[in-house]
Amino acid sequence: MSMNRRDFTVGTLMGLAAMSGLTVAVRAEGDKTIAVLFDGLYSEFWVAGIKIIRADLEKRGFKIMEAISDKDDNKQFEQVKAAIAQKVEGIIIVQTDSNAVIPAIKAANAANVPMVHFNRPPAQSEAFSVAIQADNQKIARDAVLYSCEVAKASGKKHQAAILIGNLGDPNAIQRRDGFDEAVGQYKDVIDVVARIPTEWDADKAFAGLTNALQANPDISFLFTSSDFLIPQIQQALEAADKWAPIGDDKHVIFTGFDGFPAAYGLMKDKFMDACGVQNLFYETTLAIQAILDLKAGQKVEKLLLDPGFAITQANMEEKKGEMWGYVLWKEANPG
Amino acid sequence: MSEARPLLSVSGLAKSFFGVRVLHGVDFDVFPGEALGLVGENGSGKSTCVNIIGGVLKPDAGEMSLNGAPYHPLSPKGAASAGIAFIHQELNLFGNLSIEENLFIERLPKHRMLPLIDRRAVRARAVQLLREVELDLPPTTPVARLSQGERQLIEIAKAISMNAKVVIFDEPTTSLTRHEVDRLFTIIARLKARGIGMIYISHALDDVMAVCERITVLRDGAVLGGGPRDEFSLARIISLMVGRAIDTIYPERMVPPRADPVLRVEGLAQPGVAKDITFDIKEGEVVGLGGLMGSGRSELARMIFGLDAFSRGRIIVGDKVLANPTPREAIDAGMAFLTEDRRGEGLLMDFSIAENTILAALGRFARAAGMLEWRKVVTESKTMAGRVHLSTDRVVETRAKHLSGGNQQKIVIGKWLMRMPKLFILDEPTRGIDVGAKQEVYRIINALVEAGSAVLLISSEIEELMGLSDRILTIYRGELTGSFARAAFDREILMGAVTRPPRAEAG
Amino acid sequence: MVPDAGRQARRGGFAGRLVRSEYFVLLLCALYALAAYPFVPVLFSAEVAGNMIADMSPLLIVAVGQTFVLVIAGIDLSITAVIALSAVVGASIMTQAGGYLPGNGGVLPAILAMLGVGGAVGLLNGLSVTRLNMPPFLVTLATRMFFAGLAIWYTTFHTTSSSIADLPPLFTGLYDFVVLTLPIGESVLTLPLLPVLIAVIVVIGAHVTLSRTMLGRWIYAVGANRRTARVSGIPVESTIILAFTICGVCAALTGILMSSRLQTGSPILGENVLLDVIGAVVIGGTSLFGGKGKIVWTLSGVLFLVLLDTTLKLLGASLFLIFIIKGAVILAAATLDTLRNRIFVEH
Amino acid sequence: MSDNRLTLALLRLAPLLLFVVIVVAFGLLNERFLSFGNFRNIVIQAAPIAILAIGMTFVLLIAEIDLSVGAVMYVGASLVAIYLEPATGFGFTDPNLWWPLSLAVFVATGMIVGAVHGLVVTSLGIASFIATLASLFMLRGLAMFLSNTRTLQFSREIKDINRWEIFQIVPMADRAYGVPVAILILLIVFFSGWLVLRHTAFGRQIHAVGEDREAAKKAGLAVKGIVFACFVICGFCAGVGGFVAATQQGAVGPNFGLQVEFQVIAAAVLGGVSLFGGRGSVWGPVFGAILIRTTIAGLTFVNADPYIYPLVTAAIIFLAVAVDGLRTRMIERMSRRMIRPLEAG
Repeated sequence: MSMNRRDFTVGTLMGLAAMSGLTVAVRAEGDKTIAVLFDGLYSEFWVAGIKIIRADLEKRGFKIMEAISDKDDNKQFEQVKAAIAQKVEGIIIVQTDSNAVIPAIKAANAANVPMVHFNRPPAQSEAFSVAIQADNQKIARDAVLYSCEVAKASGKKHQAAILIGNLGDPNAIQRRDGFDEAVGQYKDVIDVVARIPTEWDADKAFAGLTNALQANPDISFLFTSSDFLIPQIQQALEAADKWAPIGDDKHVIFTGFDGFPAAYGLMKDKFMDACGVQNLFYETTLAIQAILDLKAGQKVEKLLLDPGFAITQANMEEKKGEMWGYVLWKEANPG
Repeated sequence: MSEARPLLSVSGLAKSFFGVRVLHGVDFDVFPGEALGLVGENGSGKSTCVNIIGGVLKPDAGEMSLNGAPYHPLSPKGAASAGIAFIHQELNLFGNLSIEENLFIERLPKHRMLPLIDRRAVRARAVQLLREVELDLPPTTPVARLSQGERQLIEIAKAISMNAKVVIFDEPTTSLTRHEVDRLFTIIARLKARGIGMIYISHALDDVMAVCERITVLRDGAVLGGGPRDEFSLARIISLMVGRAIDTIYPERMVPPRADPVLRVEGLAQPGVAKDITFDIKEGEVVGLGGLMGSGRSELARMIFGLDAFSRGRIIVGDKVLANPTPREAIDAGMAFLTEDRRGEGLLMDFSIAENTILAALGRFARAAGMLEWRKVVTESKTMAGRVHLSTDRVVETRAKHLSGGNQQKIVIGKWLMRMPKLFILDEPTRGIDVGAKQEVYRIINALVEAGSAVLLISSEIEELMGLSDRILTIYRGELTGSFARAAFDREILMGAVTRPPRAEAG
Repeated sequence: MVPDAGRQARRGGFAGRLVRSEYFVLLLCALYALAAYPFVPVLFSAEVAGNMIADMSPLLIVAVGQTFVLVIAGIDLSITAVIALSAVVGASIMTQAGGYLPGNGGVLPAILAMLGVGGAVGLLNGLSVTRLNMPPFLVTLATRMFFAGLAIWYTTFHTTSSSIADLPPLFTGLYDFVVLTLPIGESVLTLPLLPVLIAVIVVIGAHVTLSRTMLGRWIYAVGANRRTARVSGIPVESTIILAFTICGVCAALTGILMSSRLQTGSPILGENVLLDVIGAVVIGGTSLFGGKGKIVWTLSGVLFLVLLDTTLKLLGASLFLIFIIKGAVILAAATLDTLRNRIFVEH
Repeated sequence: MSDNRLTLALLRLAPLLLFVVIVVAFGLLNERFLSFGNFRNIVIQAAPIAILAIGMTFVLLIAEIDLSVGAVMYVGASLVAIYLEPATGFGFTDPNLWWPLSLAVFVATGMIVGAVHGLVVTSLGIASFIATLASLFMLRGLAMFLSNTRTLQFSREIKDINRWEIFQIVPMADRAYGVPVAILILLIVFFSGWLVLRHTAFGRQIHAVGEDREAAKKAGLAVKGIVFACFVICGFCAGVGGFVAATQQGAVGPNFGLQVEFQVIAAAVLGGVSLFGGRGSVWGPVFGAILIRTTIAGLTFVNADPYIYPLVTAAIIFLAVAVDGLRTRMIERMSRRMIRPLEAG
C-alpha cells in the first residue's frame, strides 16, 4: 500500500532483468547421476537398503541424488520431475502408493530415463518400469505355516493376533494374505481373535497389542507384518507377563517378517519361532543391475522376484548366512 | 483549604511524542485529604500527566515530589510501591479470580513454611477491606459476578490495602448507576478523612465540582488555570477548556417534528429486561430516553435494533413490521445505531477511515457481482469526512485507531449518515469526547433531524437530553415511567422519574 | 495522546518502502534465487522453471482457500482430509474398475462430487463454528481426523488395493492434456496449461473477491471485529460459513488436480501439506488473528516455499535438513514480519 | 429459567455422561472391559498424553499454544537412545544411573525448548502458534538427523521401568497390584500442577495473565516472566511425558510423538480447558486423556473394524467441543443482565 505503482514496476523490471540474464542454458553435467527416491527411512530395512545401494553406486562411479518424500506421493512425483530435469541416468524409487506412482513412471518413460522400484511394485499399467519385489505372500505363508505346525504340535487350541501394516502398502496386504492363507489351513487349532492395525506406526502397534492382550488374555500366537515392531511387541508381551522363551508355558508362538538383526537375536534366544526373510542383498543387487542393463539398452523383465525364505528354529543354522539381519547383527556383535 | 505541605507536587512536567510536545511545563499540587480535579478536553494532556505520575510514561523534563521527597517512578509497580494508586477507566480486575485474589494478586501472602498462598491471611485482610468500602460480599465471590460499581469499589479497596497516599481516578463514574456514584462519593469522602490525596479526572464537570477541593484546567498541554473550587464556575471551566465562551451549548432546531411516525414500538417485553414498552417517534423528532445506568435504556435500544432478542411485542419502522429483527433487517428498514461501545462495536480500529465509513452502506458502492467502485468510495468518504468535520481528509491512509475519541465518534456517525437513516439511535453519543467535539455532534444531529430523520437519544446527562430532545421518555427498571414534552422539561421532575418506580396503575 | 493521522513515523526512502510493501516477500524470493544460483545452476533452466510453476498450482489453490479462513480469524486444519476424501470419492465414481459411472461419462459428475465434498466439509466446519459456537481450531481438528479416517475407510469398499486407480483418460488428461512445450536454448519448458490456468483463475478470482467486492469487505470486517461487523449490518454468520466453504472447495480443487496428476484417488493424498499451506500463508504475512491478509501475499509465500523446496530437492538435501530449514524459514519470516512492523510502521 | 439451569447442568456434565455411556456400552459388549486390570491399563496408556496435556494446560491458560511437544519427545528420546546407550553412548557403566540420567535428559530437552519458546514469544512478540510450529519442524528434523530415522532401542534398564510397581497395596484375585511407575509419575505431575495452579501466587497470576494480559501488566505482574515460565513448564511436562512414553514403548521410531500435539490439545479441551486462556484446571486434561484412551481400548475389546477408530475418536472430540460451545453460549445468554425482577408465572 505504501509502495506506489511506479516503485513496484521499477522493482519488478530490475528483478526480471536480473533473472533473465541468468537464465542460461544448463551447464552440461559431467557426472553421471542416479536418483534414489525413498518414501521414508522408517525401519532398519530401508536404512540398510539405501546404504547398500548408495555404497554400490558410488563404487561404480555414480553421483547420487537422494530424496525422501515422507509418504507424500505428490511430492515424490515432483522429485521425479526434478530428477528428470537434472538429466539423471536412472531412478531407483520406493513409492508409497502403487497406483499413484504410474504418472511418474510415464514421465520417466517420456524422458527415456529408466526406473526401478525397489521392494515395492507399482500397479499394473502400460508404463514401463522394473520392479524388484520379495514374494511377500509366499514368504509370510511359509513362515506362519511353520508356526502353525508348532501350534498343532502343542496339542492345544490357540488364539492368534496379527499386527497388520499400512493397508495402503501392497507388501502389507500380501503379508496379511499370506498369514490368512496359512492359518486358514489350521482352523481347528488357530482362532484369529485380534487384527491390529498399525499403519506402520510403533505407538499404534504398541497400544493396539496391549489392548488386544487385555481383551484376549489367552492370545498365544502372534504374527507381525514387520520386524521393526519387535521392541513394542516385546514391551507389550512383557507387560502382560507373556514374554517367555520357547518351551515355557507362557511362551507366545511368534512369527516375524523381514529378517531384522533384532529378529535374528530373538531367534537365537528362542523367543521367536519363525521369520519370513527378504533377501535384502539380493534385492539391492537386482535393482542396480536392472538400472545398468536398462541404460545399456538390454531387455529386462518387468518384475524381478526375490524368492526370500522362511527361517525357522528348525533350519536356522543352515539358512542364517543368507539372512541380512544376521550379517548386520554379526557386524554389531563381533566374536 | 489548609496551608499544609502538598502531598504530591508536580512542576514543569514536559513530554513529547515523536517530536510533538504534548505537555509544556505542567504544575500542580495535591494536598492531603483533598481531591484535585484535573479537567480538560481530550488531548489536553490529562492522561499523559497521570500516566507519568503513575509510572507508565517517563517525563522529558520536570520534577515531582511525594511527601517532600523527590519522586521518580520507573514503572507502574514502582509508583504503586511509592504510594500512588491508579484506578483506570477500564478496570484492572480479573473476572476468573475471586475478590480476595484480585485484591492481592501481585503480592499474595505466602505461607510461613510452604511456597503456598496463606489463604487464612488473605481472607482476614480481604474481609476487613471489604468492610471499609462497604461491600457486603463474601471475599471468595468471583469478580465476574460483580457489577461495574462493585468492581470499582474493589479497586478502591485495593488502593487502601496498598496504603496509597495518592489515588488517581480516571473517569470513575462513566459506567456507574447514580446510586453507585453516591456510594463512590461517600467512600471518597472517607479516603479524604484519612488524609489521602486524590487526582480526579472526569468529563462530568458536575461531579468534579461536587467532589474536588481544587481544580486545574489543562488545554493543549498547559495549565490554563488552577486553584480552589470556589474560584470556579461551570461556565468558567468550560470556557477555559475550549478557549472561548460557549453561549448556546445546544443549538436550536428550526424545523418542528412532523406527524408521521417513523418508529412504533408496541408492547415490547423480555423477562427480566423490559416490560410492555410502547412508544413512537415521528419524522423530524428527537426523543430522549432518560434513565439511570442499568435502567434498561441501552437494552431497549439493542432490542429495537435487533441485537438482543425479545420475547413479546413488535417493532414497526415506516410500514415494515419487524417481529424478530436482526441488525441487518433493522438497517434495511432504515435504522442506524451508534453503540455506547465505540471501540468494541462501532469501529474497525485497524482499518482506514474510508473502510469504516462505507461499512454499513456497501451496497451503494457495489456494481454488478458485488464489485466495489473504489473511486466512488474514496470521494464519498472524503465528502463524509468533510460533512462531519473530521480532523483529516486522508481517508485512505489514516487508520481509525490513530484518531482521537471525538474523531472516532465522527467516523461512526459518518458511517451511518452514509445510509441517510430514517431513525438514528444514539447511545451515549458524547461519552468520553471533548466539549468541542460534542458541539459538532449536536450540530450533526440537528442537521439530520431537520432533513426529516428521527433520533432516539440515550444519554446519562440530563442537560444533554433536555437540550436536544423534543420529547423525553423516562425508563426505570425496564419500564417506561413517563413522557415529557419540551415545554414540560424540568430537571427535578425528570430526575424523579428516572429514580422512582412507576406508580401502580389504577384498576 | 497518540498523534493524529499522517504523523505516524515514515522512515526510510525506497528501501524503507520496499521493506514495508507487500512485495517484500517477492523480493526475498528473488534474492534467495540469486543466492542459490551458484549452488544449483539448474534452478534457472526452463525445465525446472516449468516444474516449479506446475508444483505451485495445487499448493497455491489450497493456500488461497486457507487465506479466506485466516482472514475471518479462523483456521482450517481439515484441508488435508478434504483433499484425500474428495480424491477417493471422485475416483470411486469414475474409476473404470467398478466405479458408479465408469469412464469418461463419469468425469463431470465425479468432479462435481469432489467439489461437493469440499463444499460440504467446509459448510460443516462453518456451521459448527457459527451455530454450535465451536472454536475453528478444534472443529477442524476433529473434522480432519474424522474425514481422513473416512477417506481410508471409504477406499476399502471400492478396492482391495490402497488406492483407487484406473481413472478415465478424460480426467487424467485434465492435468496434461494441454502441455505447453517451448524450447529455450538447450532446455525445454514444458508446462501443463490446464492446472496452471485453473490456479491463475482461482488466484485472480480470490484476489478480486477480497480486494474489490462487497463480500471482501464483509470478510475483512468480520475478521477484524465481529461485533462491529454485526452492528454494521453485515451477515456475520453467513460470511464465516462462506469463508469455510470457499476453503473447502479450494481444497477439493487441489484434490482434483493432485489426483488427476497422479492418476489415482489415494486416501493419504495431501496428508502432509497442512504445515506447508499454513507456513506459506504466514510467510506471506497474513495474520493468524484475522482481518489482515491478501492473496498477493499468499502467492509470494507459496512461491517462496516452492522455491525453497525445489532448491533443496535439487541439492539432494536430506529430509531432516529440509525440515530444519523450513522451520527456520517460517520462524525467520515471522520475526521479520514483527520487526518490520515494529521498526517501520508502528512505534 | 430452571429449565435453562437443568440444561446447563446437563451440558456441564456431558463429557462425564459420555464417559459413563462409553464405559457401560463397552462393558455390555464385553464384560472383561470392566475389569480392574483393564482400567489400570487404560490409565497407564493415557499417562503420557495426560502428563503432556497438564503441561499444555499451563500454556493454554495464558492463551498461548505449544505445537512442539511431540517433537520434544522425539528429540529427547533420540538423545537418550544415542548418548546414554551402553554400547554407543558416553559409556556410563552404572546401570542404576541410566534411568535418572534419561529422565534428566528428557526434562532438560523439554525445558530448554520451552525456554526458547518463552523467549521468542515474549521478546520477539511472535505468535506462539507460529513459533512452536516452526520449532516442530526444526526439532523433528534435528531428531531425524540424530537418529538417522532408524528405530532406536533403549537399554534394558529403561525398558524395565514400565513394569516397576510401587506400594504393592491392592491385592486382587490373581496377584498383588501396586502403583505402576507411569501412574505414579502422572500422580506426581498432576498433584504438583494442581498445587501450583490452585494454591500458589504464581498459579493465580497465571490465571490473571490468561484472563487479561494488559490488565495483568498494569497490575504490576511480571507478565513476561509468567509467560516464559509457562512455556518452560510445558516443556518440562513434554520431557516427562516423553520419558514415560519411551519407557512404555521400549524403542522409538521416526513416528514417535508425531501429531501427538493434536491429541494433547484435544485431551485438554475435552477436559474443559479453554483455548482462549484463563479457564481450566489440571483435572480436565487427565480426564480428557483417559476418555480418549477408554474409547480406543473399548474399540479393541469389541474387535471393531480398525478403520473406524479415528472416526469414533474424532466424533467424540467433536461432540465434547460442541457441547462446550453450546454451554458457553448458554452461559452468555443467561448472564444477560437482569434489570428487573422476573414476573411470576
